[in-house]
Amino acid sequence: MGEPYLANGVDWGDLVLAVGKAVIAFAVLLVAVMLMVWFERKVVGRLQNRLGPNVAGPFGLLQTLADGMKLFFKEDIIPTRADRFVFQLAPYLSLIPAFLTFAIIPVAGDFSDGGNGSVTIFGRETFIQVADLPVGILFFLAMSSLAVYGIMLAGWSSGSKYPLLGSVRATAQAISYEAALGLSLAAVLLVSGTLSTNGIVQAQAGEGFLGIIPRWNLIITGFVPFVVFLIAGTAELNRPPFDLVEAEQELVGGFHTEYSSIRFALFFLAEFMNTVTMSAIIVTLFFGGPAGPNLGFLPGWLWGFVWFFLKLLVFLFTFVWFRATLPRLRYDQLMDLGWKVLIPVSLAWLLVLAAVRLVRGGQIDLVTDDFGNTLLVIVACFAVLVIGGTLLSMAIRAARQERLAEKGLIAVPSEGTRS
Amino acid sequence: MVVTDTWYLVLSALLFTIGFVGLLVRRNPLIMFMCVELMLNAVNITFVTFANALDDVAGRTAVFFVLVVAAAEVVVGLALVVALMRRRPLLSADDLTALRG
Amino acid sequence: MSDTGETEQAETDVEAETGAGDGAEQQEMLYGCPVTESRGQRVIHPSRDRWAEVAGELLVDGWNMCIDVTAVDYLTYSRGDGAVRRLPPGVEPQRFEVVASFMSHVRRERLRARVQVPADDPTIPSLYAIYPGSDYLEREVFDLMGIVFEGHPDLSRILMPETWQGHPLRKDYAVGAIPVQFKAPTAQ
Amino acid sequence: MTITEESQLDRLPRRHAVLRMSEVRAAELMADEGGPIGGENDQTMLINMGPSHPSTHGVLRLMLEMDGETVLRSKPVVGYLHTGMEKQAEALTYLQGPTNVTRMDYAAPLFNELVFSLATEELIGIEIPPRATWIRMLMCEMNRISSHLLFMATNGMDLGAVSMMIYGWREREQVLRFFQAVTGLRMNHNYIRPGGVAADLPDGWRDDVLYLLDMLPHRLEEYDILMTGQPIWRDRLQGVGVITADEAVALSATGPILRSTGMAWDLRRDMPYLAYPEVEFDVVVGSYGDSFDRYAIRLNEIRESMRIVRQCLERMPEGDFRAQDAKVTPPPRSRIDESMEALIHHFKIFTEGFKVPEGEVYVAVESPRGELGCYLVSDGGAQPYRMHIRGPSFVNLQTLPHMMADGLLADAVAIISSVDPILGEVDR
Amino acid sequence: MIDVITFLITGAIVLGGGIGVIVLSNPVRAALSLVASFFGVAVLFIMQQAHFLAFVQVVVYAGAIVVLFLFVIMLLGVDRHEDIRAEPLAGQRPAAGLLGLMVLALILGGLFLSGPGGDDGAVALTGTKSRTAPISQLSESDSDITVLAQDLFTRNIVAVQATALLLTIATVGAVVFVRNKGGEDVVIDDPGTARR
Amino acid sequence: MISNIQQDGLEGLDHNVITAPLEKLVGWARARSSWPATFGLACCAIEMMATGGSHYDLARLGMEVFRASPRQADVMIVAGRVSQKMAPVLRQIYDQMMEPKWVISMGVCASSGGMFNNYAIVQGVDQIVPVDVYAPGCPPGPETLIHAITTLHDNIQNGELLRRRDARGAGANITIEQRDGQGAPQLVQLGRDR
Repeated sequence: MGEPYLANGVDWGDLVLAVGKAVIAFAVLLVAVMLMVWFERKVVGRLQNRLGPNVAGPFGLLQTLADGMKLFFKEDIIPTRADRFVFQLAPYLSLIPAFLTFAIIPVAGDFSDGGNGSVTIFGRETFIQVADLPVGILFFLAMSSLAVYGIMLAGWSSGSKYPLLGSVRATAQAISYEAALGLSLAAVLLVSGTLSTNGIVQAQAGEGFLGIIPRWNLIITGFVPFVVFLIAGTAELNRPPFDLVEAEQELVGGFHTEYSSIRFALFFLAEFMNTVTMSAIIVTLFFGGPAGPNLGFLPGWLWGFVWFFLKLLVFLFTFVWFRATLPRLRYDQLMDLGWKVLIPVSLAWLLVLAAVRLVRGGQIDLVTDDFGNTLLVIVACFAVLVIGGTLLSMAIRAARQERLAEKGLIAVPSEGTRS
Repeated sequence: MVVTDTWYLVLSALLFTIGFVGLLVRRNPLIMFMCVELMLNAVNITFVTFANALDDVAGRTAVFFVLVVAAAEVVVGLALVVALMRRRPLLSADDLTALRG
Repeated sequence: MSDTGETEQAETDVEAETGAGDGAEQQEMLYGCPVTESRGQRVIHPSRDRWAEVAGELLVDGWNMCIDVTAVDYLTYSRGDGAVRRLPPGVEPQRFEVVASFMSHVRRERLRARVQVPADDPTIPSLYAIYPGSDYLEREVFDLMGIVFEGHPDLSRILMPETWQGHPLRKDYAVGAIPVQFKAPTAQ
Repeated sequence: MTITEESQLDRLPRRHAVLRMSEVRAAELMADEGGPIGGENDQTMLINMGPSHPSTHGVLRLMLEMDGETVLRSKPVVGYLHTGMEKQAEALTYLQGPTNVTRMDYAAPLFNELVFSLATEELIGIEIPPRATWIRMLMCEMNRISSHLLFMATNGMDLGAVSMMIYGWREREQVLRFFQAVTGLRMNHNYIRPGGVAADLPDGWRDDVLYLLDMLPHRLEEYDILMTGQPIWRDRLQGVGVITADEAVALSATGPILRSTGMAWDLRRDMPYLAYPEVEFDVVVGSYGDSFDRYAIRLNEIRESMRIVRQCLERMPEGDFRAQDAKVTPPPRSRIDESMEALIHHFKIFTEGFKVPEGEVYVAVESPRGELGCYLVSDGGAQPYRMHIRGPSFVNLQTLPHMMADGLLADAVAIISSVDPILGEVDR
Repeated sequence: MIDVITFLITGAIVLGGGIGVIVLSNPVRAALSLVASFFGVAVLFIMQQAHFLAFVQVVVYAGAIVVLFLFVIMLLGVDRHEDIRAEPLAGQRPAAGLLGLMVLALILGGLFLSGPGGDDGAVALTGTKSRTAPISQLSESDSDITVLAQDLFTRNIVAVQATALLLTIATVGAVVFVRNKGGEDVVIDDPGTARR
Repeated sequence: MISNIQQDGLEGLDHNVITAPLEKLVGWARARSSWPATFGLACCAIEMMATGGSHYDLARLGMEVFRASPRQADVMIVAGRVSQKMAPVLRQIYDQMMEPKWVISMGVCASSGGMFNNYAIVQGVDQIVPVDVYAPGCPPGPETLIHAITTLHDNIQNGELLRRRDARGAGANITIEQRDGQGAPQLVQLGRDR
């Protein structure tokens, strides 16, 4: 795998192609973010029986543009207590990882009939993505772990209390959910056998089960990693119900309280860019990315884009839906969810998948029957997991009791005095 | 001019020295930890360089282990620092003697 | 809002307990204080010295909630029509009057207490130690009427700015048309 | 229940949670950035929440002493909306009084007018006709519905359920349209006045009420789906801001806060006014005294209010909508065109007002937030000599430090929300 | 030529970051400088075709370790500037510098003056002498992950498990250490066990 | 030219073929994206929030983005009576807002003190901050508020407001009368020389 055009040396044409792809991707992403903001405000509006923006441009389409321009021409300030250098650096630290992650996402290409999604431009075979790194998924993990720096440093450098609380929350949240994210991702890697995003899409492209059910990782990995990834991904994005970092009711604006003007716009942009990228990653990992049937009358690679876009839209809507529906979690509940639920579950599921894979590969041979083998291993796995889970929850309960006893307030609901 | 293994090794030696000097000079336990990480990184560069030079993946395997051990070390170390600083807000490595029984 | 028969029943019980009638002749007494009726509501008139003591008795007797504490400035009461304050005999009218309302949830009754506070020494014992619920109410009275509650843990202005001068609800404080007072934010 | 204790202070195990510190001192400490604020624990910091903070319901300000995310001690600072209404009332006639007080608890303006009118009527000693009583009851229960809907909206908002905000307003808007049809105004109606109400119910009011009664139950079921049954919602509210009955009584808390602790105390039932003894309704009571109970109580009180409204609808008597007492009541509009005497009478009532016999009285009603009391002193003139309002929000705010102690910052927001203070009433 | 330029720039970042750590007085800035240094090291890894290690370096060091540093710094509120001019021990700095120079000389001398060594260490650790996985067979565009994984899970499987055990013990130890029971100190729990 | 921009923002430019359309564009953007600060005080705040509800929907005008942090807000809607205690806070929040910024005085209490001409209430918020649009009513209904907002938007788009404000010396030049026991009279100077 890897970029085909890199195989035989680099010349100017390759350079132009690479730069061109980057520029186009940046432009597309910016427009996508603009539309995403509009989409979010419109959809939230509809979910709340409102109209949403409709004055700026047709259907309010230019609302984001107006917001951006307004912010660009607004007065800027750096608080006197702020750490000037870091304060100015933080928005870019937040934006750049958001953009870079998009580079590894295959956005189009014909994957039907065993195609590898490549197209030919200037006589060069290439994928429709900025770069197909051999370790693309690791790149995604690296970038998402860097994204927290922007938020953290923004909060710290503002030099006031609410932003600082926001950044402490951001740090804890990022550390906690990175693990769950990685573990659920590992399940995908296990079944795909590659770290390249293009390879992952290719692995999901072929003939489906029973003819109609697609070979998506969603089904192959058995839903659980997807659910974990979705939750952990939402938490990584700091979107509701995990938006504690900027919880308006608690922390005014959280980490960006002191930011105004263009620097605030950059945070705003990064947040929505992250949302788009995260949706794209989910689509790539679990829903086959641009892979889909080629229905003719359009070029094959364009069909890839159509499928990709439709799938993307579903997840963008999901994130907006979360925002409109769910109350915010509390800090400790967030931590509990991450450490006591998501990480154990995704770890356990990963072990089950690995065991099943070993059986399939014939490396565990308990009974002669192949099906019987699989069943046996699965049953054994579940037995172990149930025991493990029970022990874990008992431990958690015991710890909580102890902690409450320590504080001297074992929660006994007061009966009250009825008159 | 070509970048040879020697370049990497010299760089690594310099980085190690910086970490070493920092460890001796600074009194803030957090910064001292950071210096230890610098030294570990210097060693990592050496490992990778030798892995390439000797055409053996064992060097890279070693880097992997160093990474993991560094993570473990930081977890324990920072726990120590937190426990210490809660008792006494800052901020010198000399205060670590407080941990004696 | 008239009291029911049940109320009168309770009242006689209370009198029986406290053994009323060591003060003025014909004067109904409750907890050692003269008691009057006002629009069908019972009002007791403790003296300022006995205020804390009476409040303690009230709590013991089941008046379990201090609903309200307020004060009236009777400086200009007899304006125009020459109205007279109706106070039971033995109660010396003063400029200020602290009015507290108590409630008994069990008896479903209210009781009001009016304490006379002189103008030259506007102090009165605080109820905080007995009824902690009177905390803010007493602060409000202090803020707006300038009556000092002795023993209150945090007697400070509550509604007006801390640096405000004067007590607005006093009758010698003009109601309005005050030039706008404005201080620029000192530190930003 | 016989209580023989000598001080209710002992009932407050968390009374150390009240921050006793002057604003000036706090400002000094806060200026010293992140500095320790003294005491045995120097890890804490002082945070200022408000007076312009999204979750403080207007202009409440809280000084919080925090250890990381945990609230240790706190002090509500009020007065940022102090309007001087009690002073203002001394300059206004009794007929103008409701105009003044209605701007107090702006989420439930009719209750303010009601309590002032009841106090005035008690002083004058007039009876008001049954239709006026029932209209008052109808309007007040409607107002209770709209006020609780407002609570639903803000409570949802404070916990991050942004859509709930809009849904709450959506339903409230329908109630406001009914108010507008009856009183001419969406808020601050000045509708209930001494002697009755300002105007009779308009034609077609039954249809409007029926529409509301039909619409609301479905919407309340939607709330149940969106919030009551939602696990995150329950996690956020259950066991948060617990207060016991003893504490609530000691702190003079009333209304849903008191009821959430299990004390079934509702002035409408226990010290009835208007025609409440004649209608059937239940007092909703909680059992744990936590924020969830307060939420659930308010949600179900909407349902109880709808029951009362339905009974008002069925039993609304015919007759006058204000007392036919020439002293208090202005002549009807039609008579003014015909009779010079009526014109003069009208003029006099609205300029000079009517005189009220001297005396003093305390009247209380059950507002959506608790016991709303009015202490009225008359010296026989046309203006009150002294008017004092006992605002339930004001007194209920005292419970905040006790409920917030040892909770997280997010809990503090949920607790403020569950107390549902209206700052106009707190500061008056 | 391109790789020389890249190396020089990266080397400058690595060393500059390292120097930043020891001269910047503000811990947060020192941590940022540390991140820069780590990034440089990651780029060096990429230059040596160790892609997997490069990204793991970023994820583990920049994404976890330094974040943890910053978290502790913010949590403890020790982000004030430290006075680095004051010297706790007289003559400590020159001594340290001298010692540093000696260490540098020692390393460089060891590197350039010593002859080729044997495989004894690896033999002692793994009991295997032969090279299992030559790097040179990897193609340019492929990741080194396969060969690394093979080496890890065959020759070094005992070491992997020992490391896993170490990590577990470290985590448990940290939690136990930070949770002091019944003390009068504030409980600042590990991020995983937020207090209630 | 640069100094002009630094002093007066975009309005200080000598307009030519290029900058004039640019200013129009910026005016358009500002009018369509004026985010309000959450600054509810009293009864009017309830109506302000009701205006955000589904019946009236401020979002149509791009204004559902109520910013809690004054740094990011453009319009301060002073909704309700301003007490003497609140006045310095209000002024501080106004100062924390970034230029260009606008103020809507919502309701009679904010505009003139309304029926509360007494010791506690500031008789008109324009004594503290420069007000651009006054919305009458007690409280003004959502329709009135929307009318006030669209009026403001028109003025923003035409750039009139800043010009007018400049002519008046950037806002409320008010001398504060001395009250017994209070400090010396102060001149409240608004403007860009902060």
